[in-house]
Amino acid sequence: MGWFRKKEKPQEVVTEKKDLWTICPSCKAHVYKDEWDKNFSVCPQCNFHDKINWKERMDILLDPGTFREINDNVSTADPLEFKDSKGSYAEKAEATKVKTGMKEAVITGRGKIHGIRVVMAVMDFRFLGGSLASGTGEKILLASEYALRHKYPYIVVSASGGARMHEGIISLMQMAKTCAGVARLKKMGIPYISILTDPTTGGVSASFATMGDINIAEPKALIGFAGRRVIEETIKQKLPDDFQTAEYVLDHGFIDQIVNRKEMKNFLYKVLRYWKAK
Amino acid sequence: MGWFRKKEKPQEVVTEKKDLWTICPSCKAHVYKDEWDKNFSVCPQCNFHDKINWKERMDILLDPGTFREINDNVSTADPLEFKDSKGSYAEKAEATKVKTGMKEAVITGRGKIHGIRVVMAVMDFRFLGGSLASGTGEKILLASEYALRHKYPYIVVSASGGARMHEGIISLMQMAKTCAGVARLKKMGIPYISILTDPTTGGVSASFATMGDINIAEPKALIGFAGRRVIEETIKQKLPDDFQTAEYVLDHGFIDQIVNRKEMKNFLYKVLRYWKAK
Amino acid sequence: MNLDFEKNAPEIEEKIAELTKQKATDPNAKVDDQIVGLKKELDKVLKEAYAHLTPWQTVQVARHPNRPLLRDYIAGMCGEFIELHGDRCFGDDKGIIGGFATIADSHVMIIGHQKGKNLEDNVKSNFGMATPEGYRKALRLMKLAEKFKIPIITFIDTPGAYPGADAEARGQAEAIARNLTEMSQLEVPVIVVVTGEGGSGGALGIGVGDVILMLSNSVYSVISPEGCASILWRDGSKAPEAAEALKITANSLFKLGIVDEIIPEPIGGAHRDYDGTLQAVKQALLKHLNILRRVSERKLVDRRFEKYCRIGRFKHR
Amino acid sequence: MNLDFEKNAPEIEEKIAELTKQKATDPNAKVDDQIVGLKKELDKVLKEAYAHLTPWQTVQVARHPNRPLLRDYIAGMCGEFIELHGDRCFGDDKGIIGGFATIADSHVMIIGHQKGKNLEDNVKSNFGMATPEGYRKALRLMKLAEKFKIPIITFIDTPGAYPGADAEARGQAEAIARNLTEMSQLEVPVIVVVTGEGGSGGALGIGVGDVILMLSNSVYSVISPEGCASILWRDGSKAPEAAEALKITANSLFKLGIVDEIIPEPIGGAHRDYDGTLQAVKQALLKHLNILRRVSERKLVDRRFEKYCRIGRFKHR
Ligand SMILES: [Zn+2]
Ligand SMILES: [Zn+2]
Repeated sequence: MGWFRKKEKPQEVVTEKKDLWTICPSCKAHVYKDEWDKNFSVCPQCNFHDKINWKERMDILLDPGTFREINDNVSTADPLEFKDSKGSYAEKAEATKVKTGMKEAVITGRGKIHGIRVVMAVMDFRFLGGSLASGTGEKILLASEYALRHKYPYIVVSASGGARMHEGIISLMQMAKTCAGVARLKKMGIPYISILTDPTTGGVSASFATMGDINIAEPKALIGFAGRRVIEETIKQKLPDDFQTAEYVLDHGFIDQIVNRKEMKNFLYKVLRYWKAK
Repeated sequence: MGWFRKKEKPQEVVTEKKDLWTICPSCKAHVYKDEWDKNFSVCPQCNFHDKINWKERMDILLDPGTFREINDNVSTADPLEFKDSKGSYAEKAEATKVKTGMKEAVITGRGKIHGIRVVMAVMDFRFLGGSLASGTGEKILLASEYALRHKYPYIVVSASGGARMHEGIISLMQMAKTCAGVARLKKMGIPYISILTDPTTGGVSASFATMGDINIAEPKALIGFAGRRVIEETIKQKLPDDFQTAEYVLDHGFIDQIVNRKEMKNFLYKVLRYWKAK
Repeated sequence: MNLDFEKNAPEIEEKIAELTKQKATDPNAKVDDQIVGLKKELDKVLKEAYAHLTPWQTVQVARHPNRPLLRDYIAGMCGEFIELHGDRCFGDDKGIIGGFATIADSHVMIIGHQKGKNLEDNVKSNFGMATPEGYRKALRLMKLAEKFKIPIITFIDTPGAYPGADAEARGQAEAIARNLTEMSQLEVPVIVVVTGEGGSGGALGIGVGDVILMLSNSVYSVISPEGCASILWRDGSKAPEAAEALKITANSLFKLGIVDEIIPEPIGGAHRDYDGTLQAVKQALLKHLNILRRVSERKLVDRRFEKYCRIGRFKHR
Repeated sequence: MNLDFEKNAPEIEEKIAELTKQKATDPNAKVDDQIVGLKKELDKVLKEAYAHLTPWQTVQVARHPNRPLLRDYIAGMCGEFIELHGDRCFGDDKGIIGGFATIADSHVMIIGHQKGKNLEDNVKSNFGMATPEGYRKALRLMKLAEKFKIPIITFIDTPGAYPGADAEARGQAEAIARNLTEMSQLEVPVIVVVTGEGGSGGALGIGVGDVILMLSNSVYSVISPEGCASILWRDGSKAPEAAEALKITANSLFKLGIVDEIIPEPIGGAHRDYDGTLQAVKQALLKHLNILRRVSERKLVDRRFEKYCRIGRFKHR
């Protein structure tokens, strides 16, 4: 399992050489870092699925060496020249780019799953909370158009808090733009599979992420439209713990299956073999 | 209003010449028969919509003299040679035919609504409770095919307790058959308007009657799938009075509007003018 | 559950089980001949008992609690089953399940009613009575199959659609009607198998297809015999008479032109021999998949329409 | 509700009303000149006040409780309105209404958010915050319009989609996403008018169209200024700053290429002159209906797709 690069895994900052343990954020179990990594950042004790970055995701899902990035030139834009109390969006975006080595919150490309050609878009929560903005929307759309042209199935892995405020209305409109891409896949009979990981909320849940021919979620992933606090203020009531979990959303009919991370690739492979329309 | 023939109105059996009153089954008001009739068998006191026969319905909805019946040769069949404790279905059907002057529980034909050509199917509750059976299904399907061929809007007025047991599985299959006709109208862009009158339940509510591009109901009409008693036995609870009324069904999203009988023709006319696809 | 028309079959079965157990503990026990003899006798008794079932007796067999259920068929017939959940609107009914499945080399979408084997499962699935969510999930999966261009196989085994107040509120009628409408236009083959109870609109709601198959001891009816008896005979106990009059057995329905093929059950009924039943169903499905595979999309839809047009079309003057 | 930037306008209005009343009771009262003078003054004050509204002031106008609501537009603009109810699945939301309507000679489908004028109506319509049923009803009506081949006009005026637990349970996210997806493929013209608050996904859920119009004092934003301020400024009272930064006014959105045309409101805002506002909206709609009528179905869909593709497409190295 040589596909890890430690520097891309901020939740496991190695402070000292002898810091060999990861503490599970969910069950507090102490797990050997090595074991944690080999288990795809899933807690072997309680099956907690930790966030992972785009590279780790691609490595888990795609056949080794088959990933080819597309549209890697698309980067953040600053159409509003947005500034808040803490400074400018441009600076913030720049810092994020340096920190993550990414230009936007999603990486797109083609690759193979047990030999089946697919187009993949993987969101990365490290990049401004995986937020949907001009660059993100553009890449997700361009990838769906690429899938359409080549008649490859399209798979999107979401991890996002929603639309990026800093690009204002432009961010909002990416919801319509990405869905317009999905609509074209539907019309032409190209499979579109959506994988919802922790978290998939706001403008991303309310656009492409819930529109899969098949929607798959990782266990316990937070999935919902409005934020828990906003809802609690609206209904003047505490929400149950399982509210907006993948399990809750499955129960309410919006998810086809909850699939463990280590079984995800095989699941995709199995499902894609049913597509006979090519 | 010369379109009434008393003999077709069994709920107003004239026992003596001086029996000039109708007692409203709902509010018990005494209403002059003449007024009752002029008001389309709707109680002027409480707006109770009494059942009416096919001829009265056609007269209310179609321009005078425009109705031309189609497929009037289709009659009841007895594919099961059905007998129950009270005798044979064949005899029962024969008696019903004599009593109603109809051959089946629906009359179909073409006509005009303020000049707009339409195809109409009107169910008549007097004929074995307006039940859906081979002949009913056949006529409703043939009328939809007629509408399809001529590109005329199709309007069905339902009044039915559901499928007719005496024709067994053949009756059940008329649900699929009539819906197949509706599907072809949908596909070809021909408007299909469903009018649900009291009662529209069972196999009729679960087939063509709820599939209108526009579903209209008469006030207080009973509309539902399962019978009240069956449901109460299932949930071990009394149901509220308004359960399965048109108003209840409107509230639950399955009816576009509740329209008074006397406004129905104008409503249809107004709606049909929006169809520009011809 | 004992069926009285099976006569002494249960006793013979018990005796065989006893002797088999004896043999297992004492390999030298001289019981082989006796077992062979008893098995022959059992076959004879069952053959006789099942040769002339009345419609009402057939209803008892069709409802037998040990009869194979959809998950049994899937487990025995399918190389894999990828269950897919949810109607994308309100919920995930347990009374209708579905998903991708393989049968031999064929990739298909399987959808069907799922009764429970025990009370707990039956509560979850409303004893196989589906809610609107079930029918809407079914339709969603059918549309998915259509997009993926794979055949659809539906399994029918339900007392009827769930008659609850909430199911009414959420449009039980609309959900079934929508399915009838949309299924008539599906551009992939649809094979329907009635494996147990075909209960009225609740059955038909996933039962519009190109080919309708029926297990020999299953039934399919516009209304339950009990319901019909209590309305037309004004006496629920006349269900046997109603069952007879309604013509609900596979043979009657075949004669009426509703059922295209009867799948014979093993001697003594499906509940006695899962493997035999599953294999028979599997072979029938593979045969019809193979036939329908060769029909164009356009022709499938046209033929299906004509098939339903013909039902209840009689000569009139 | 008084808007502080309107300065002494309310007082002048009060005085005019007083004098008008006086004149009504005593036709000989010598007040005509005074009224004319006051009206001139009022115009001047209002013109000045509205000439340079800050974005946050614009938000106040957009949310003004006396601003015309969808039913006002319909009553004033449409020869007839045939309201159509229900999502055919679960319910009939009062937060989004719709139906057939005529505007001059045009037959159209009108769909839009409906806030309430009083508390009772607002409770019914969740203050114009739609539930999943609202979005699903909207989509059903759009599909109906597509079948009937008539243009669709949507009116946007919502603080956002309803953030209730039940709305989440029934798929608020899915309902909005479905609309975005389906609206992009509608084969009839879709004109969107933002008349008041364009609140995020709740607005966009009925806001995908060929032409986006906006009243001059309306706003449209990815998040409410208050929400943005409390997240990015960590202080809800910085809403005016957030409103500025988010570029949510008609002018800003026009410059950003999101809005195709700004409909100027009468002097002093839409809440001061219903008739002037309605007529302005009506004329703009008729103009665009006339233009879009000439575009083929195929081209409509292609152009709409390209329109949304271009939004947020910037040159990169
Ligand atoms: Zn753990
Ligand atoms: Zn009355």
